[in-house]
Amino acid sequence: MLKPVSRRSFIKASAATAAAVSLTSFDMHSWMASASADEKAAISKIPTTCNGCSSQCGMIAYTKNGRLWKLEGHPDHPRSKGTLCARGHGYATLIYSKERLEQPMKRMENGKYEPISWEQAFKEIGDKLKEIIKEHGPESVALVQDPRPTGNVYATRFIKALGSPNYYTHHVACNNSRDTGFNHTIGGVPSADIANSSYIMFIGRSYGDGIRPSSMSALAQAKENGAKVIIVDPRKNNTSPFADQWLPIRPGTDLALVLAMAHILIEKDLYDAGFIEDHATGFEEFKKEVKQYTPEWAEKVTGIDAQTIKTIATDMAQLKPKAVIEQSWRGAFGCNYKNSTETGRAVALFNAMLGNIQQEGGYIFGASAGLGDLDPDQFPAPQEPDAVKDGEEDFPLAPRGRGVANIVPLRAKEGKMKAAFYHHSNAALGYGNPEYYKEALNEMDLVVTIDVQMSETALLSHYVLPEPSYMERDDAVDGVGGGTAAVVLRQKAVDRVHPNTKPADEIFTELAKASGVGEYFTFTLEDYNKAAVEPLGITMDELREKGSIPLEDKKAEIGTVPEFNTPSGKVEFASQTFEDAGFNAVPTWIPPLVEPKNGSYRLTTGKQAIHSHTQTANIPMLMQITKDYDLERLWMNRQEAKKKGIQDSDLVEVSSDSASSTVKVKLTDRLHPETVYIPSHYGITSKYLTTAKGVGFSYMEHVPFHFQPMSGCSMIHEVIVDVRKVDA
Amino acid sequence: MGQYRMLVDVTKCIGCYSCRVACQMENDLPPDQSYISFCEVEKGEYPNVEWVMHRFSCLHCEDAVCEKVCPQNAISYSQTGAVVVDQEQCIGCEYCEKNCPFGRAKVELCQDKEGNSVSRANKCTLCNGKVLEGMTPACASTCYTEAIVFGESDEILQKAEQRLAEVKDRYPDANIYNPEGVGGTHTIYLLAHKPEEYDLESDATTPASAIIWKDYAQPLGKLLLGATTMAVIGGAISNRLFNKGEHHEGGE
Amino acid sequence: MSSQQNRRLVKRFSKTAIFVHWLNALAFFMLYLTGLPLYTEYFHWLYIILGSAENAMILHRIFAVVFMTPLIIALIFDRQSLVHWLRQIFTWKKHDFKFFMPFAKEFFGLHSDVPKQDFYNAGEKLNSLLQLSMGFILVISGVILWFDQFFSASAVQWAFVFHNIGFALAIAVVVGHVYLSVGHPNSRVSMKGMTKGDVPVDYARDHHGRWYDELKEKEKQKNKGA
Amino acid sequence: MPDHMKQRDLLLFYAELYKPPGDAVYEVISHPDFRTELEQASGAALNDCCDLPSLSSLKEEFRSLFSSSSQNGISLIESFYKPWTTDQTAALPFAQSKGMMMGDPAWHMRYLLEEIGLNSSYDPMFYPDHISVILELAAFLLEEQETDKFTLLVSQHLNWLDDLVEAIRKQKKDSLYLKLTELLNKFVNEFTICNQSFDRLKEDSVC
Repeated sequence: MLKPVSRRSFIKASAATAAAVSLTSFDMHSWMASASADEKAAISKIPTTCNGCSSQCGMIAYTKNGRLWKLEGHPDHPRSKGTLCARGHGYATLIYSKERLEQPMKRMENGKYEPISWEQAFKEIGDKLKEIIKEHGPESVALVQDPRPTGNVYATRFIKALGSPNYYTHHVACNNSRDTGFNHTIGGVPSADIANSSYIMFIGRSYGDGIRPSSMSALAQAKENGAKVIIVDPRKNNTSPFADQWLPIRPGTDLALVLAMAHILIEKDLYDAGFIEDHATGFEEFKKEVKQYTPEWAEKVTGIDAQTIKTIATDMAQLKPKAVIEQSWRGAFGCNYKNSTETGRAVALFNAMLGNIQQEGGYIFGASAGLGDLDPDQFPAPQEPDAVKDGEEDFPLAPRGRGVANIVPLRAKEGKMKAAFYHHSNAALGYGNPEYYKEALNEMDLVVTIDVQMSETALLSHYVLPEPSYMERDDAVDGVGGGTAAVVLRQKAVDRVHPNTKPADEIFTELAKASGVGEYFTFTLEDYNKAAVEPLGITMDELREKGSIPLEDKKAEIGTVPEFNTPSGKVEFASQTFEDAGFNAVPTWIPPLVEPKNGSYRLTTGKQAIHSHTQTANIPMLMQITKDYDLERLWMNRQEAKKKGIQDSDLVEVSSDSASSTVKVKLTDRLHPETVYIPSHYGITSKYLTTAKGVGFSYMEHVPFHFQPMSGCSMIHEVIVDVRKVDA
Repeated sequence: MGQYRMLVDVTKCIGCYSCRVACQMENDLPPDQSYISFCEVEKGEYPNVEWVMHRFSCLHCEDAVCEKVCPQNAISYSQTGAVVVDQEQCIGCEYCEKNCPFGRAKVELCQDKEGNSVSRANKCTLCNGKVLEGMTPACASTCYTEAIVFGESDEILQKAEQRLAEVKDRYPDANIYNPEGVGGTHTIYLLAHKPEEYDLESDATTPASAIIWKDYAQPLGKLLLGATTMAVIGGAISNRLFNKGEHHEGGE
Repeated sequence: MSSQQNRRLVKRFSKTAIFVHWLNALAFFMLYLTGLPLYTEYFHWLYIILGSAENAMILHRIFAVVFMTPLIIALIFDRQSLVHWLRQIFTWKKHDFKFFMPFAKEFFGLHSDVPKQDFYNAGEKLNSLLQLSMGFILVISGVILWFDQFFSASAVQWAFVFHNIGFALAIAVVVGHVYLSVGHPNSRVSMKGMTKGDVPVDYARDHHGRWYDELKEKEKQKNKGA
Repeated sequence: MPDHMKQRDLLLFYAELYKPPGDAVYEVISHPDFRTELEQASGAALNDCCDLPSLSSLKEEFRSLFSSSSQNGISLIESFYKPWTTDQTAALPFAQSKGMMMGDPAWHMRYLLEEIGLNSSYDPMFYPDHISVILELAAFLLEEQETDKFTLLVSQHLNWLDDLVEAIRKQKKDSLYLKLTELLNKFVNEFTICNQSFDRLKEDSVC
């Protein structure tokens, strides 16, 4: 009988009557016509922030009748300055994508995922976590994320509350090497004042590929002012229209170039001796070391002729302090080579020799926003765990806060790491060898992924917890440091499309409760936000209205050299810390880990302007650009290809010790003959992401699971591959 | 309202595709349709190679062939200088697509008001509506390198000349692409190389065929049609008058 | 001639020839109707009759195919008539050229003397020739326009011109042709030839004198033989 | 029982059918008179296809067909099957794309529910244009004897069942869900208005 289910379980009809709605309104077409004609009344303007990449530019979302209508760059945000890149426009379409996580899921015995309720998810995860901690201690639990404002607050607090020190970030596959180098020499990572500089050298960094609108317009401005721009890159990247000169360096030898340039400054007495005198230590040791790194030596190593090196170094010295080697991100020395940390040190020190620190057109340590925090009396914070973060003993130089995230799978394989949380992180495809990750994560007792889509990491997890997209949630207040610091807010622009998703603040609060540490999570996101803006003299209402507020009283002081955040308080040309860790006190030439032999190539990778990591790959309008212009192709030097009988757009097999991939090839004269280049956003394997799946391959498949000795980075360019034509 | 122009300075383009996406946003285009296309030009051999990205959209000719050949009068000149398609008049006959000397007018599947898929001419509008409201076209306003700039006609021409002088050192073949043969265009290009490198004809003109067709053949044809019809009518009338009652057994 | 003879009929066109003619005519008019609004905006109202511009364009293509079939049908089923027709229309003699001046007078209802004509009179010959050549131009340019992806841009652009010219000339000729066969009192009889296939002997004698002579000659031969 | 109440029960049965199966719905399906009642209420015949599965295999079938946790999960949400919006002013590139969430249908449904005063009980599957919500609203309209509104709702918000049937057929030809959805589609088609305009409805409601 049909009777027993004659009840409405979704909608409750008490006091409801259909007579309240006219027949005309029931007609979708006429209702639509009137609802969309009513333009002005229904449009709201909501300032928020993008999540298309880590820059998180400010933007203004216009919504009409509760749905997204259009987007603009936020004029007051220091990174967007009124414009958005392709990702900024395109990534927002994620809101309405069907291929998102809609509900909590659990992996069953048969490997399939079954939807479960939040209650069940929290309870089971909490119980399991308590059991693991009881048995193996809190050090067997880790949390990894690509940090975003809410995660910065909640995830760090959560793992600390559990008693575990094991908090890690994605920087292991981003800029940990550079930061390791910079931190121990000049005590942090400043930003180059590009707009005012007269001579700019980019090493591996490409403003035209890894886009931040404000950086690109600063470079355009510098060019307008007549600045000279040099790009050092095995690939003539997309910044090249704004460059005067391209130095096609042999990949992995940037360190030799910078050392030789330092050699020239010393030999010709061109460095800023006054600055060194006042603000540096260990310069004599450095001088001694650098003596051997002649331009002629560097020519042999880098392939760049000695005269060019001499000219550039001399020119830069002449224009100092308005000359700068840009600090880069992942680029050539973020995480790419065995010598990346040393390159980072050398770059920082070369800039110090130009005396450009805190000078216009040089390196500027920005002001920070100085956000407030929760009142510890009202909301007690968890104690710092006693144990040392796993990996810190192995890599004592690596940035402490960020850690070495690839320790987690290593320890999992050793049986020491039992549980891991991955929040807004596709570590299994982005941080290290995916095969290794797969084996390692399968060893663990509990893997939980919190994300918006079924990433490769989610597919290795026991539990997958869905977040609403960044357009559908409020995040924690964030500070943006820089010339003028700013306070910014990501806020909900549209209602949650998938009703059964929860934002990270709620997820971590509930997880904490379920794991028995709920006492540290008695506050709400709104409580935190109020506390964060409190010392700034700004109210949340104001911030909500403006979205991004520059803090005029928090400007970088230009012209005064600060005390450096190093043990000596000075620029350390020789570092005791390095020596203590078992390395050379002064930067020394270290050759790359592997070298291509005749006919084999170094596999290099880098960004494209339309994608960010693997997260934007499934956005149809962004992926369509890739498809229209075959952007997933492998770049190969034209002459090299000729030798192998490979023609443009031929299908080639790329094989390394770790993997073999098939992809179309793009022949170009813009690439060093010793390398092949693959854009870094492709090779999605998750069947849940149908737009992205099967387009191109992931360079990570070829990268062995290994650690850069100083910073623990993934050394993603230390891969040699063979390339061979395959018949279609 | 003054006449406007857009300058695309290809020497400043980094190929970030922001203009394409911003344009799709502005014009409600689905992911696989774009008013803007791109081509890369590499000149020289490693390591002495120049790379230029060429971003290409409708040129908005002063004498637009598409406007000339459209049988529906669906294409018209806006007071801003843009050549715009009225998609409600358009029937998707592809006359514009097949006669555009730049291959820019395209007929694609679009959605009409009822949501049905229909073939319609679909091309850059130079953001006509936005410009009429005093705003800048979407592509120009999102371009952070100022490779795309928009403004009063004369200012833009001046700007182009100035930029040309600046880039001549680096690109000796640089030129302003603003073909006379179509009366000049409202999107002009500062090209780094000869137009042929970007698949453009340096002397692009209104095709002679279109002139013969629209200025001679068709008016004459209409005349002929009129003349024969008149002759027939005249014949019928004169037969009535002169041939009345004459039973024509024997004939001539 | 006796009055008996007058009422006698003589066969002029085969069944196939008639079918082919009308099929061609139908296709021509449908192509005309569906193409006209693209030719001149005064006929945009035709879209309403045809349902939509899209329908017009689809129908135009369908009838384009129909337009091309008559030749094939004739070739297969009635090669004799086809060859006869072709041979006739390409044969031009003095009497053919002398046809036009008097014809023009007659066209407007005046009396005049037209020289004896063949099976096809010079007017019909000219009509056929024009139709045949315009047909060729229309078909070739039409194919180029339809399958433009296989042709160069300029070929396609010139195809527009030729399609346009072909259209104008063809229709001008057709208007006259139709009038003469349907509207003009003196030649209305010829219509029978294209419907029933037979024409009165008188008509043959008056309008196609040379053919009539031929027929008589044949008859004589036959009679002699018998 | 009057016809419209039978139809109401039919719609409510279907509303339950498109939620993860439980005892109640299984009890209905497994009842010996189920088929007769169903056919009677819907005024159409059920295609033969398959045996009654056990409750656990029905659950598994539902999961593999409709759950978002399954790789090719079939959407039960109307917006997915229609262009996102017909609002000509929407300045979004995907405005006319299909396969997106929270499209015009969802927007309209949300409006209707709010205006009528039908509160949504919080439910993980509560998408305003989820098939079950549409069916429940349709049942409510029958209860209220709002025939015109019922006809409009059914003809405009359930006119995507052809696509749903196709999607199920593609994945599992011998599914009970296919058979039952086909029947629902037949029932819905009875109410489909040719021209989707409301003015037409006033002239002749069904064609």
